[in-house]
Amino acid sequence: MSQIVNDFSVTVATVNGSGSQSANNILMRSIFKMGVPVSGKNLFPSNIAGLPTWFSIRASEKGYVGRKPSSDIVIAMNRDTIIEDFQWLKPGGLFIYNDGLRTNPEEFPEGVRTLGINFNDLCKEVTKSIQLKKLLVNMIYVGALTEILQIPEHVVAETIEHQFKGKESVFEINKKAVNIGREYVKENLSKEDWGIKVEERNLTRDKILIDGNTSGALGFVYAGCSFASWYPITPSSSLAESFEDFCNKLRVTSDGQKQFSMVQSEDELSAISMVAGAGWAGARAMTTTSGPGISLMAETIGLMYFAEIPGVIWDVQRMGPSTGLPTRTSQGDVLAAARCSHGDTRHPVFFPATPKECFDFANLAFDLSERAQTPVFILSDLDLGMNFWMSDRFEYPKTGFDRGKVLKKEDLEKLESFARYADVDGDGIPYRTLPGTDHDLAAYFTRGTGHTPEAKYSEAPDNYQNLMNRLDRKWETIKTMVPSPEVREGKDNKKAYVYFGSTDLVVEELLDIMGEKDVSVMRLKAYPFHNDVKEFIEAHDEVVIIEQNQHGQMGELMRAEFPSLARKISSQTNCDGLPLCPEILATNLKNRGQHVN
Amino acid sequence: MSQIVNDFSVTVATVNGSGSQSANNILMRSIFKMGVPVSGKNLFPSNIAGLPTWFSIRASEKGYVGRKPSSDIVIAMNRDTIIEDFQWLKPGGLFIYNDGLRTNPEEFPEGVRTLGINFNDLCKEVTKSIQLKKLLVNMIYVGALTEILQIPEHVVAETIEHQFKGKESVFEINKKAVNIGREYVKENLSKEDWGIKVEERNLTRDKILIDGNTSGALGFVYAGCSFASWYPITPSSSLAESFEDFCNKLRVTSDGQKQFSMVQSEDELSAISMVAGAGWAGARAMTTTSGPGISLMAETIGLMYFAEIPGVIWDVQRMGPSTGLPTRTSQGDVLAAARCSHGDTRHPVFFPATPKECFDFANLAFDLSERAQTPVFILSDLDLGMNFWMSDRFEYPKTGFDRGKVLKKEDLEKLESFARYADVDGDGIPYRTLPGTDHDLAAYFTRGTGHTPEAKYSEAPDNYQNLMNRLDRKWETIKTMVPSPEVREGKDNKKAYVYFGSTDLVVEELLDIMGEKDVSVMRLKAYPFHNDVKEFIEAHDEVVIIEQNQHGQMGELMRAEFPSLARKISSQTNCDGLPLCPEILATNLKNRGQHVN
Amino acid sequence: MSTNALGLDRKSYMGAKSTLCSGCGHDSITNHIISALYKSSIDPHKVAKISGIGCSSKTPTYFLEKSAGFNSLHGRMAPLATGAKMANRDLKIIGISGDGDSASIGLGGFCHLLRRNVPMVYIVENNGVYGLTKGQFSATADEGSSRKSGEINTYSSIDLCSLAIEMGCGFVARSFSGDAKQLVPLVRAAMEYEGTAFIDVISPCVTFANHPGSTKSYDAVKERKFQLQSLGYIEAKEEIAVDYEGSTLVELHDGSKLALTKVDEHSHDVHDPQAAMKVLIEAKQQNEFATGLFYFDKKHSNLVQDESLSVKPLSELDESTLRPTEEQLNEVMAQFA
Amino acid sequence: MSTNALGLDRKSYMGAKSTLCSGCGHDSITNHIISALYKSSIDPHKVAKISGIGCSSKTPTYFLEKSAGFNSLHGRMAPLATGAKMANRDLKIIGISGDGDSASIGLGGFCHLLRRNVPMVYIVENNGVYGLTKGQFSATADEGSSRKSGEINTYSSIDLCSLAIEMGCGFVARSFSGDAKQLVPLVRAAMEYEGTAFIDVISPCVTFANHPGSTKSYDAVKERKFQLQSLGYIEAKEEIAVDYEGSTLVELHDGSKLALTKVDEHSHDVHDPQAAMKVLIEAKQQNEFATGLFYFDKKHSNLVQDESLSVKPLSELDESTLRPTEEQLNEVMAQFA
Ligand SMILES: Cc1ncc(C[n+]2csc(CCOP(=O)(O)OP(=O)(O)O)c2C)c(N)n1
Ligand SMILES: Cc1ncc(C[n+]2csc(CCOP(=O)(O)OP(=O)(O)O)c2C)c(N)n1
Ligand code: SF4
Ligand code: SF4
Ligand SMILES: [Mg+2]
Ligand SMILES: [Mg+2]
Repeated sequence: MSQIVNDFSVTVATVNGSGSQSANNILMRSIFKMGVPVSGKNLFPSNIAGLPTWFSIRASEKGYVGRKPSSDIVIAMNRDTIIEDFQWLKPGGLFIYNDGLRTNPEEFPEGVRTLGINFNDLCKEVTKSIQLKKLLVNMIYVGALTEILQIPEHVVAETIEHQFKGKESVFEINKKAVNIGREYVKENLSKEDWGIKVEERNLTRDKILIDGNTSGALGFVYAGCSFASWYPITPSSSLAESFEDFCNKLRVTSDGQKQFSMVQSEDELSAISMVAGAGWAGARAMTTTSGPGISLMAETIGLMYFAEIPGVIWDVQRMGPSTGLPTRTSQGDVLAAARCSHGDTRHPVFFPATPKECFDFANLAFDLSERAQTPVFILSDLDLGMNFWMSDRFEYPKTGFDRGKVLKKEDLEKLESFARYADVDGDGIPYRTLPGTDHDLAAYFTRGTGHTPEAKYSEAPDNYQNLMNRLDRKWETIKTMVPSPEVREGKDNKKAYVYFGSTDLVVEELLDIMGEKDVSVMRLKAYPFHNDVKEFIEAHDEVVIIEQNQHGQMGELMRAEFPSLARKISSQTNCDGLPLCPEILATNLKNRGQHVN
Repeated sequence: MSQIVNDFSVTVATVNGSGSQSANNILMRSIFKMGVPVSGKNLFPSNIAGLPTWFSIRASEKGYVGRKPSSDIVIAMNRDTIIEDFQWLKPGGLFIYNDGLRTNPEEFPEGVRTLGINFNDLCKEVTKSIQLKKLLVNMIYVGALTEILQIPEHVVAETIEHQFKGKESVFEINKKAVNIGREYVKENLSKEDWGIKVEERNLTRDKILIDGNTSGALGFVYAGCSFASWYPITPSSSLAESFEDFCNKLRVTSDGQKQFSMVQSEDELSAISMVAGAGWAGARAMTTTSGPGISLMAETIGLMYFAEIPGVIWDVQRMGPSTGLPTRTSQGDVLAAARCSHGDTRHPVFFPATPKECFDFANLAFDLSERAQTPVFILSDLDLGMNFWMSDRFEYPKTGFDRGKVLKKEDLEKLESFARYADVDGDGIPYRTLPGTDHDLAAYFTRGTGHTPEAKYSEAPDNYQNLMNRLDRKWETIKTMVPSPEVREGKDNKKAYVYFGSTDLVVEELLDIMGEKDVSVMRLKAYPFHNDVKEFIEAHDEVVIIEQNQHGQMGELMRAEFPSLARKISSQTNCDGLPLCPEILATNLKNRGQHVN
Repeated sequence: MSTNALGLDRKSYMGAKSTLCSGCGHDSITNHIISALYKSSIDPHKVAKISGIGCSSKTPTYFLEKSAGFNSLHGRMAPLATGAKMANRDLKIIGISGDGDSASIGLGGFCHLLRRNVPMVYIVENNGVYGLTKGQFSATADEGSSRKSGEINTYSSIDLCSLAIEMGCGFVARSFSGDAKQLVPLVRAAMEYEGTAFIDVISPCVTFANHPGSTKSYDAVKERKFQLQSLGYIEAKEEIAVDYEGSTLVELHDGSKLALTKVDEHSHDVHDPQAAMKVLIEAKQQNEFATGLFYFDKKHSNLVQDESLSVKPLSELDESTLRPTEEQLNEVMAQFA
Repeated sequence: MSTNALGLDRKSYMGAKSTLCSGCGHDSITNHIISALYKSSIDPHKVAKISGIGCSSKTPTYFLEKSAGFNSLHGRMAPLATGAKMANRDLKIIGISGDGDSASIGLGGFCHLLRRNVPMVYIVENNGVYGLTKGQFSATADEGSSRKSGEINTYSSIDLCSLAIEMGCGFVARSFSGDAKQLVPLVRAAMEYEGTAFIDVISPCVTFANHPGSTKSYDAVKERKFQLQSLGYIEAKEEIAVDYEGSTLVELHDGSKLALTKVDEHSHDVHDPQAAMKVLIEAKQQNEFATGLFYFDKKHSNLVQDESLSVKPLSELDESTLRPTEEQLNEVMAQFA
């Protein structure tokens, strides 16, 4: 068979709680260290231990990172799914299985290249500790695979040392396990059968391998976020937890004072209410959550909108409705975020597409939130947030914080009066003071009820209508402040694709597959829509929005916003919980009839 | 001056907590008893006592009930607002004020006909009790007014007896107060100054005078609702409370067993969760609330959608966002209801327009909710819910309950298997069993997570996509089950007005004022949109939706749903908390530029 | 094959295979619930299992396959169960929750359900952590205890039993997932109590809270646990064995009894809320787990009684009962004419 | 015109005109808060008033016009105040809530704030009803008490003071809106307490709960109320008057003291939670209102301390502090390379 170089995927089928994560990381990072672009996806169940989990690693010189429908190599470590796991294998692929699991090769499909390895037996050579065995068994398949892929021993060794930095004691035993795996393959698999290899390249220099949640967490640190309250929920918990970790490293004074505060709240209602309190009092405050949390936060988010309090809500989307699939990805909270709460509310929403944007948007979101004095959402998703992506290194922010229109004591001293909700500048955005400001003019009364420009309670009809109109004026201002879309004009104006968020990660490959590299595409970065969005749609005859939800939520927002263009706008949706697969998406787009959603 | 007959409005300016409500009722009902259509609106503050309140009564032979920008007679009982209250008076109108309040007539605007009455002095003739005086003072203005309007004494007397039925002891004292008012007017106001009168007609026979909340409550009783859980919130509390009152009269067995259950919950999250529990267990269950409650219920409503549990949520809308104006009307929860919760959820919504529809829709909503196994919203508003409207008498429901696809023990005995979420009939609606069903096939496991047709937990992608697609199929079925819109085709296809809910109460007058009686109009009764809605829009060039909210929420839903028609659809919004005023609305519609919302 | 009074074998009370971590305390509780219901010959068709969200809340799938079940929302078991019970008063409701589910997000619902005294069994499978989201502290984690990561809990912990007494609950007990002898009779008694019967079951999370710093690990529980009474369940028809001489007998609604036999020096009056509180406060101060029945109050009226609820379940009332007559409608109409 | 140590007159501590019913207990509490803060010479600029929704929650508009205020959402005062305090630890937070606001919809937030011991004053203006929505029962309505309409409350009532002790609160008191002598020193002491100081103030609703069936009417309170101690507040610099000989002195953070002088036969150790609970349970059993300071615990660490929070308020930290350096970013990047 022909040799595949730097373009393949491997799936490891195992059970969760088996400690395979660090082995998979080492595998992935070893490829990365070879200078070859790589990405990793974990498909895991919503429980803690013992159920099937699949980790897929894709290496691609072109930098493609989309999910592959099948893999070149499958490593089957889970007895319960071993037959089912053949479905992950590409025709002609190699199926490595743990034959220490009382498997019966006679049940295997015919004509498939298989390699049984008795990992359990091999592991006995490495250690006697049952605890350690459970972990090291995984390092043996790392060895087997890196041997097949012809990744030099020293690269794997370096990766191990990187991975276990600070735990020098485990270096040797891990290396030993790897080598046992390598030896086994050398002895038991004929070279011709390998077929796939990693060749050194120079494509990962200055890149990092990171997940979106860690990136967002770091972004919040550099965005000056100093207060966070959160309630644990998959797949967002790791964002909050790594924010705390980063702060503990980067935001503690030498005498131990923490320049941040983090409260694990009793529920999401309290989490967002603490954020509102902290934002009101002048801290950059955020919360992390997922769909169910957004539903629970709706009332307080409405208050923040109406009382004009900044705060950022990071939603790592998972499959809805309801509890849905906590460990599956989705873009199903677009409407829930943009229209969160009753009455006439609407909110800016950012759609980061890459780890780098996770980092950058944390900062942009706070700038917008404090400038516009309104809650701002960031919608990531499980795929972007919890999986591993190659990314450019994050850049140190070029601009300082925009803390918006805050009047300090010194400012008040120059004023004769202060009206909290007056539209002094005509942009719909009023000035605010912070509680604790040492000046008689500073104090005002915040409320979620009708209020005059002077922040007094009022039921007067004109006053209310004026207030609502000013908030609309502010909305118009916000449109000028959100990032413009990323546009690539195609060869003609007939068709265009629009997408947002993590879908970006598959678009290049998608267009390649479809042979439509010259079609116009636009990536939305934020809602409300920048004026360029409208212009782009105006310029094209038909616009298809690629969405990872059921009802074409972005399409709904767009049609509502652009009535005269609505007939052009439809959505191609996908709602099965899996990260988008470019091949499948391409087929769906081709087969697309008049199904307008 | 010319004589006005049966077409006028009166505004009583007072403070809340002053007990004027029953006086105003008697005034209103006396006109009604004269056979003249009448309506009453209370404009009250969000506190309990001591702040300005205005009650306006409108009599109209044409049956017009919209808010008038000004009144023919103003009765000013509130010292604090007496000057301001002149603004309620029509040019040429009569201003009656309490001159026992240390008012200074020199501050009054010039050229206005005024009549000072020292109500406090007059009241001394009626009673010595301070408590009673506070109430009876109001009966004196009833006397004054009924005299001016030439409503015969016996009519007022009968109304008093109707009002205080069961409290015979207070008949006489009230009548006495009324007569003192009548006498005073006779002696102090020259006949020529009266100018306005009520003449007997036959236009209220078979009609009732009722508010929407009471009507909805009665509707729920006749709809067989047997469980309600609610958390008090203006303006919905009276619906829950009168439901309980009616049940205590109509649903208690002779030995005192209550055939209903009513739990005042600790918050809205619990209220809707109790409804979900009761709906799951097989009762017709409902909750009443207003905007903030909808926000708080979002998570459970998503669960009900996804786990397919019936239940009805009655939202008496008030001004949002946030706490907004608790005592002002709005249609601002259209989107919050239709798209309540995260993930891809959507819900049927009814828009009752009259007290009669409040009664009827309670029943329709339960039929739909149980048939489709999904939560259903009813969106009333403060104007419809708490103000007094003339209505046709409610008709006894012609059809029995539709309890939907419920399999009982007997049904199960004929089956070999039961799959809770299987689409047996192809309409997207599965069969359910109730907990407690005495059969081995009956039990299934309900959850808000991904599930197979057999109600087992599943993360399988195909299964999830199939489930979402079935729910969409169900949505299509629902479209065939909602009431069709009320359509009146106009003379041409150029322009059409669309409206919903309590706006209906002003449309006839609006068209009259605009001279557009022959324009096409369509009243929406429910979401999702019935197919006739689409046809109507297709048939017209321009469609203006009249909405009592800020962002044109119904327009948003419609443009999202009908992309090819979206460019025709725009909204004329009003968002100041007051009930619609046909005059003002007419002007706004005429002045309407290209403002597309 | 042995069967119970209904002719059902123990298997009829089992459910799907557990997907919890092996060794999880919750699985033991599942087992004891199965034993209790089997022994008490409870008709599975009449039971409804309701839970919130969490590892603990998953367990209703693992027992009583023949009963209706509802794995609802995080923190909403209590109101959901309230609605279900009022809709069908004949249902025997077993509510299963976790410490996160009941003491954090569901605290309001928990307290208010107890105030109303909704007839049902309410079990919290208490491990001091959020198992399903990977081991963060819950509100029942003891002050000063630590997470696997080393982080120390500085907040006051919530004692669900003293809180339950505070809220007027009339059946308040604590047990341990590993103690079948204690838990099985408690569950059996709870099933016959005419109000909310609350049982807080310490249930170690082997994955996230079984380390030395945890006060709810198997080792910690073994070390710190003591029994207030040894428990025996006496069925209504059963004669009272001589063994129970000197024991306190707590009588339940169906005539069955829970026999409380003195252990060591412990003897508090289970009918005295103040005495129960004292036991709880002292155990806490001495860093011990008191287990057993803390408080029992038979006379307390429950929500079904308070509401004079129809004897026939609301869910079984049909149109002829639920919809008043046309005549009655006309009478109402007349009032508004 | 007399002024306090800051040179401010009493008027400087007042607010807008009340819009509550005349005679409402809440207005009296407003007055006592004004007195307390005036007497204690608290700088209004440093105070933040935070409330939920209800008649009670409206009152922050009626005092301390020069302080920032926030009439937030029904039941969310607690978390909002937590966030505000952590963002600016220099703020002296006065939280005002109602019994509906804290014992019903906000119960979870109330309990968890106490567990965390957020430094602030937490006052519940307790009338046993939802005033603003027209008099429905709240969760603090006593079992057996009735509404104006005659309806009887059958649910157990929540005693916020014993609940507060249960939740680990270290300053727990109850008073009556009409009792300036007791409430003013309590509020002054609360302002100097380094943790959550909770005061439950019985505050009759004249419009909906001042009838004979109510147990929180002016008459009922007058009849049933008793004082555990008579209270005096001694400023830090003040010498301790001879009157206080024999009184218990509770020392506050700034060195000021609350003097507790025995009234009648009452004497419980305010430092003993069990003794405090006993007082509360007994008063409840005897259908009396005990008022005074129930429990005081000075040593308890608070949330600000637990978190080792920056001495400079977070809200005052600027970019140079909040944004780590480029070099640090590069170091982090290297870990992911
Ligand atoms: C509204 C909402 N918030 C958060 C979550 C995430 N979540 C799932 S289980 C859980 C905690 C479970 O803890 P506990 O009740 O103690 O159960 P255990 O797993 O420890 O048995 C959380 C926070 C959720 N499902 N829903
Ligand atoms: C989410 C929400 N639900 C309901 C309401 C309606 N509401 C306003 S105040 C109130 C109760 C207030 O009771 P309490 O806190 O005791 O204050 P009081 O008026 O008695 O002083 C309620 C239910 C609301 N504003 N928000
Ligand atoms: S994580 Fe803990 S609570 Fe959850 S199943 Fe595993 S051991 Fe049990
Ligand atoms: S209704 Fe009651 S609580 Fe509200 S202001 Fe009036 S007296 Fe006070
Ligand atoms: Mg737990
Ligand atoms: Mg109250």
